[in-house]
Amino acid sequence: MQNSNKLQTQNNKVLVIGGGLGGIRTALDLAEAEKDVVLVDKDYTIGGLMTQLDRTFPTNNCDLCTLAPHLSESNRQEHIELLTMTSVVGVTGEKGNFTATLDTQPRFINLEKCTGCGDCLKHFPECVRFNPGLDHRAPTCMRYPQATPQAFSIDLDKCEDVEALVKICPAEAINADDMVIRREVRCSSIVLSTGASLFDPSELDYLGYAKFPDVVTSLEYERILSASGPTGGKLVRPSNDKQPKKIAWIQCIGSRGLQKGAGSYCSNACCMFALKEAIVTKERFQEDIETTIFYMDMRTFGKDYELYFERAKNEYGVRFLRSRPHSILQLEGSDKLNMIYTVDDSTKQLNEDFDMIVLSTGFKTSEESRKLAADIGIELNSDFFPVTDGFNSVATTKPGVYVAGTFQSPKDIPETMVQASAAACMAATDLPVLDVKVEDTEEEQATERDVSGEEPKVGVFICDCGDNIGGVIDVEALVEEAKNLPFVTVSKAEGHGCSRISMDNIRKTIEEEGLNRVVIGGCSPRTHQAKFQDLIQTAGLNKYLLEIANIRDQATWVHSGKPEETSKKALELLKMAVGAVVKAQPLTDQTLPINKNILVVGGGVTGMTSALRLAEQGFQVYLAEKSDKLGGVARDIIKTLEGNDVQEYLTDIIAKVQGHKNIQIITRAMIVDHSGMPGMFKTGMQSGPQMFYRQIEHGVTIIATGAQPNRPPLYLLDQCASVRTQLETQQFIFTNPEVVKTWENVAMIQCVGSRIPENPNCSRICCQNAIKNALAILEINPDARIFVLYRDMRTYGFQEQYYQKAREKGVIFVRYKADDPPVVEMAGDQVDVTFYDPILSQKVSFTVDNLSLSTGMIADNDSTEELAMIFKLPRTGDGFFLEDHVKLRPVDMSVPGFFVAGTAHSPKLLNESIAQANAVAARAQTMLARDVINLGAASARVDGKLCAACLICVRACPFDIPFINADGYSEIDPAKCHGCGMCVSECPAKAIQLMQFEDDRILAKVEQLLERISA
Amino acid sequence: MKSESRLEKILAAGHLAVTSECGPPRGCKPEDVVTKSKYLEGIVDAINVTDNQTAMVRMSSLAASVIIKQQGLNPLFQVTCRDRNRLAMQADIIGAYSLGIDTMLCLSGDHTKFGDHPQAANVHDIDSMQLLQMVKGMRDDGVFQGGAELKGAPKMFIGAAANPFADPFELRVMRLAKKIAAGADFIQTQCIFNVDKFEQWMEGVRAKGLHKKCYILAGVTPCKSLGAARYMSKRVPGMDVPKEVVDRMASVPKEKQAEEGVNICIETIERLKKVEGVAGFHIMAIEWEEIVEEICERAGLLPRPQV
Amino acid sequence: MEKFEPVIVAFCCHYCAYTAADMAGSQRLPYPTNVKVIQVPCSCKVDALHIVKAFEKGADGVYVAGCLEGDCHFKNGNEKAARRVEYVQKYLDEIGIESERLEMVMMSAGMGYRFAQVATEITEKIRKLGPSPIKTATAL
Amino acid sequence: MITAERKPLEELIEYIKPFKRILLLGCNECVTVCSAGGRKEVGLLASGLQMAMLKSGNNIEIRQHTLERQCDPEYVEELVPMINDADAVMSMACGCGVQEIAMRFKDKPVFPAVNTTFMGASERQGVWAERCQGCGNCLLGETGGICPIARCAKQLMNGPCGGSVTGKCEISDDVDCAWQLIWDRLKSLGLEERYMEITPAKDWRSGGGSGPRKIIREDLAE
Repeated sequence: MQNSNKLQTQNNKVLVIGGGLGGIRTALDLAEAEKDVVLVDKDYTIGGLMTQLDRTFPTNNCDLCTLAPHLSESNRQEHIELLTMTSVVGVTGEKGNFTATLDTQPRFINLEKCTGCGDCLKHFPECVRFNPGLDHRAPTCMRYPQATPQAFSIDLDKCEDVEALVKICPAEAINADDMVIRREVRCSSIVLSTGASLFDPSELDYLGYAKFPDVVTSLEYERILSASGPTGGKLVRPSNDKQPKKIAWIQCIGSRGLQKGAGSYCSNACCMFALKEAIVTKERFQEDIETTIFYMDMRTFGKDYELYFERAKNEYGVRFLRSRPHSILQLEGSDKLNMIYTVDDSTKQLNEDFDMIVLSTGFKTSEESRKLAADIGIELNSDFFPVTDGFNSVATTKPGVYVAGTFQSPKDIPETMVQASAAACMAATDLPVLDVKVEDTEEEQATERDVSGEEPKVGVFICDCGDNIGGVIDVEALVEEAKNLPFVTVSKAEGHGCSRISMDNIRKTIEEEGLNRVVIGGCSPRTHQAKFQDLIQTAGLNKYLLEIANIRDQATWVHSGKPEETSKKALELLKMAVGAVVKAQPLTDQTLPINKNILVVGGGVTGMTSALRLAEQGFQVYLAEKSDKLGGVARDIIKTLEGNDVQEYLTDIIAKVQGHKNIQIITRAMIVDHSGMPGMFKTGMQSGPQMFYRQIEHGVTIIATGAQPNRPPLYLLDQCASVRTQLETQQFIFTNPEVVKTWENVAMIQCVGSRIPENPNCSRICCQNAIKNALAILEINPDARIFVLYRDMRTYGFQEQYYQKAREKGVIFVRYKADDPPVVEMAGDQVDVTFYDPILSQKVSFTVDNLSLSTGMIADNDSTEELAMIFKLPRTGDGFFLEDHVKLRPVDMSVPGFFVAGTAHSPKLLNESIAQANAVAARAQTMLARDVINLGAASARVDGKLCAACLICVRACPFDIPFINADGYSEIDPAKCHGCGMCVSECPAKAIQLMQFEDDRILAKVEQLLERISA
Repeated sequence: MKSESRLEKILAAGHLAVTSECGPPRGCKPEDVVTKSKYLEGIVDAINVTDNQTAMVRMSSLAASVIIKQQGLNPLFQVTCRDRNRLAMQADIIGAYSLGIDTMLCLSGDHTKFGDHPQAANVHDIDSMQLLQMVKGMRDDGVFQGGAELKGAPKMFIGAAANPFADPFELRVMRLAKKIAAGADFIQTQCIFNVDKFEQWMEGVRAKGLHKKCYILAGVTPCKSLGAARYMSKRVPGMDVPKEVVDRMASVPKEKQAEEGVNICIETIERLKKVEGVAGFHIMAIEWEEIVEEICERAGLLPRPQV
Repeated sequence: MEKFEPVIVAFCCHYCAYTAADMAGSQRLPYPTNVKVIQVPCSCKVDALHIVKAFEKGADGVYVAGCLEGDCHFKNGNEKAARRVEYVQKYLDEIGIESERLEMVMMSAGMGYRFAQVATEITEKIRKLGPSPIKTATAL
Repeated sequence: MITAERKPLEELIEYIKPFKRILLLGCNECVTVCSAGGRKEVGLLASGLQMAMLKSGNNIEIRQHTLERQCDPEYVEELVPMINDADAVMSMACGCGVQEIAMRFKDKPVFPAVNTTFMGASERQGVWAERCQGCGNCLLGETGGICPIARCAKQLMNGPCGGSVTGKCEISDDVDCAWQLIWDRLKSLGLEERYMEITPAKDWRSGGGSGPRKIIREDLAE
């Protein structure tokens, strides 16, 4: 692909810099929306940091299998030009017409020819880059079978006999003369997702990172836990390879301005990262291991993160100490790490031994990224992160250049994914709108031959895959033996089966011999099934009349030194495949035409932003709002923490939405019914003052119903005029500055109605709200004494700077414990606030002129419950809509065609909602770009005659798809079936079959394998 | 007076009645019945004779009652619905009365699951409520449950059990009312350790005036050991032994535990005496009959009044 | 009698175990040839009947390999499969086939080494158990 | 529905030992719904029996068939062509089905493969619980729709015994106290006073006390 001849001169593409998770997401979103992308990464394979993680929070899943398809998919997308080992050396021009200069380092392997066979690695391991990073101090790249591109890279400096190396490649893919290639790419917009580096704690002597091998960073610890890491997943101390008994984590290393060289910001993800590591450690070793986290504030502000924190505490027994460790030493003669620390607000020094200490190191931007930013000409802030628009966090100071992921600001995976999609959305707006769609993919669809009624005629084609198969077993002998298998008409050896020539031969043989079933003996169906399916389709066969016997990965690669047994096994695998393919039936992929209209439910800023983006791309949008006005909660917000004017923004966007010809606004809308399937929904609603009923047809639904300000009857709220929510406080400050001037004492109580048993989650927005209002009060009345009573200050990311500013300006922050909250009493017009001061170690009381309660947000349970019922959407325990995949699909819902954005998803700030709104617009476009949806063929089918309507499938289905229909038997909508087969194996009447994996097909394999024995 | 029962006389005269119980032997040893009942002579007004208690086979309560009667003592004949159908039960009741037994207690019976014949069928032809109704019908109307006339009616003083500690709590007073309506003349309660809860129940009982409609004998039990207290608190369904009681038992050395158990029992009786509507005590000293005298003595319940 | 070579059927879910097998392949991690993989979309697709039939046809061992707990692509198919395997194990005991011949294993897609290790361990275990009683009976 | 559970294999083997050709019959009604004797269980049992017999040196032939409903003579008639090929029939239907086969094929041994257990409902996937004992004189109208006869371990008709603790029966934590359920229902229906009515001793004649029961609908019966 590097050497592809594609024209590089058009300016209708997007340049995405950085092939980590975010970059891949951006590129995929654009490509799926039929936009051309150039994706560059300086590494020789894409995947970034994500591929080094063992498991991810908060589900503790290993996400490799979810991520993997994304990676291989990106290779298959015709709209993506992937340039690995490539860096951007310069950018000129402006929005709509950039020119980027790219340098590609030599890989010495021609990717077009390389089959990923690994012969070069086998013979020249020292000069082929493929090994996993085994040095836990230098995690480089984890290898996994889905590596993209699926090819190796040669380190020519390490190679002594270049000629021999070149010769070893059976595909003649090694090119020793490869050299740096410089090229220019023209593009309309640029997305920077270069990621961030991690803080290097080596300089901090007192932490002993450079001295003691058992002091590791959190990423290194992750690699130690990882099955693919240096220890193969065994948790051992680097110093002595023994299992540690006591592990400590120290938070905020390199963050919150705490150490030399640390960023002034909070690194956002480290608290959860440490929690996850502690939990996974506990999960594996339970009582056997002690885990302690030394922290300043636990910042678990994300969706359901607080529950994760609670679980860590209560279920797993992770110990939490609010503490700043002083130093780590190793005493003479001891193999333990000795930590000196103080706890809470006490000054007493404590001393404790640990076997391992993990430093939760924060993010920082890399020198390379900073330089790139300078080259492109975008402004960076004092912490060297790009300055972005207050209401559009992916827009940099330079029009046409966007930024996503950890290079924008420190963040976790879900937020990276959201920004990646948002950046895709924004980048697409800079592309010229193409009216005519080029239909070039369907040209050579051969007509499908009807094979029903034909006796099976199986063709067996066996690859030698160079030495991979041919070097281990006698392929010719196998071909001969295969000829004797039942129904086999043709058996042939095919060299590299996936090479163009072989594919051509196979196609011809199918046509000439009139074959109606095909077995490929070669490599994994996971990587090659689609390719061979396409092939037999061009030969006029239904693509499901194919079986692949994985004789490479499951025989010749894994039984070295036993050629005889390997040959026997290869034959058995072929037999099984032949037996199964004989039972194969032609299947049709489920496809659905797409209705390209969009229904956006909710007319707040989120809904309006999504609607506007999609309307700008030419789609018809219905914007349904249940109240009589657009704007939602934003109508009550005056300014953001950073000082941006919300009302001005709101007025502007309302005007744009109202003025757009592609947007139809429906106010006072109440959704009453819903039917159809993804791509062709019908939603009924009553609207307007008369509640007229109307039905809307649409292909995609965006849920942007928002949340509502919480208003718990606590701390005299609604009983005393001087008690206000933070939202009310802000309005009061702006409308009554003269009153604010008279205030002597002000108190603010955090976590009111949040992080309590009835509402266990953190409301995310309240800490910054308190800081925002405190600063605003001091602006008007610098003498006011402000107490903020908090549990953990969660000013994540750059909010931390405002927190520091508030401290500097004299705002007094006092921590209270959940079981000893402040007490308030009415004192005339004022309020007496009594709380425990941990520094004075006693209760103190103040009479305050204003008490602001940080009440946060809660789901609007009444309306979300009803919508969830009508749309059949899942919700979290606290009533927010649940996304499909917490990490990788944060705005997609489990029901295809549904997306969620804004505070309907969880509490969040305005600019975070806007990012989700843009992300949703990008995700929706990936669906709307197609004319039909292909749902594959692997769905469960019920035989109504056999069904006993027992409901077992209805209950067993993980996705609630089967139902008992009006005829009294179970029905499974193939468009909704996920194809797991659970219902099939549970059905007591054997009335269900999973297409492609029918019982007789699986049993045929069993029978073929064991035939000799039972006969 | 509904019967000739000594227990009824004591209660009718307004004295605090005292009953205790005696489990028949698991074998043909009438002398065991004699020994056990002798401990209670002059100490209690009636001796409950259990009917295959905890679903373990024992000498029939009818036979053991007769042996006690032969000692000149007053048996309280227990009948459960678990083992017999209405024919057998009525036959036994007539038989018992014919042998001079005039006081009985109507129970559902512990489930066979807990006994030594878990294989056995649970009869439950009728339930304890219907048993009360049946005995009352036999006594007051002189008819069998099936409607036929009795030639010579058994003039029984009819008792029933009540457990103020079981769930649903709010039903417990109503259930007592129902038993009274069905025919209960007196009630023996489950062992009381949680006096607060019992008082709460009695409040409900008094609110409905039920204490005026039947006699309520409060059940008490001395714990012989910490183990026994623990067992009752954890293992016996429907038994409410508060943590304080267990803790108190645990706070004394092993050899003093029996003594402490008796102390607790006596304190409980003293407290219960003050509860309006408590007409007497049912002291269940399971396999510890010899202690009943000391308890009665120290609780000021001796000597028993003559009626 | 020739040396006993057990026949072992491994039902592997597409998302994790089958991918782990591929991983073992690309890392060239050796394991015995006795293990034969049958691909299923999810370990929960493996019917009790498939397992029992495999034994009836003469398999010496069977294992079902799914994703790690909590990682199932289809929410909880692997946990369901594990419960089903336990159920079938009891049935095998009733039939008179050692239930150790059937096993549920879990692994992630990246665990090539574990795939090879499991295949090796199970083969060794079955080798020690000897031929399946059904195979022995049919050979008579 | 009627629920059932497969008998231990050992017992079934004893039944079929003397025979060579067995017809194993499933039923697509209740026993399918409770996963005891549908097509799937028939397959599993056939395979299990085959293997168990093989182990003891008997190679038997088992044919499988599942009827729509085994307790109706017309469906049973389907078996005529198959029955001659079989030395014996093993039925996975409930007791009614087994007897129907026995009545129809007088000279063919027939064995039950399941224990017919109770009339119940499916509480959730894989869990069935007793709900009715067919007493022939339904009193659900008086007890808030919860049956104390089928669901109280002591068949108490007038309220909970002293063993009811936090809504559970004294015999097991897995069993709900029927009277707690009844009481909760009465409360939510506002019928608390109904509890005070004493349910008199039950007439068990309708419950089988006067011998095997039969229902005859004159208008339908021929």
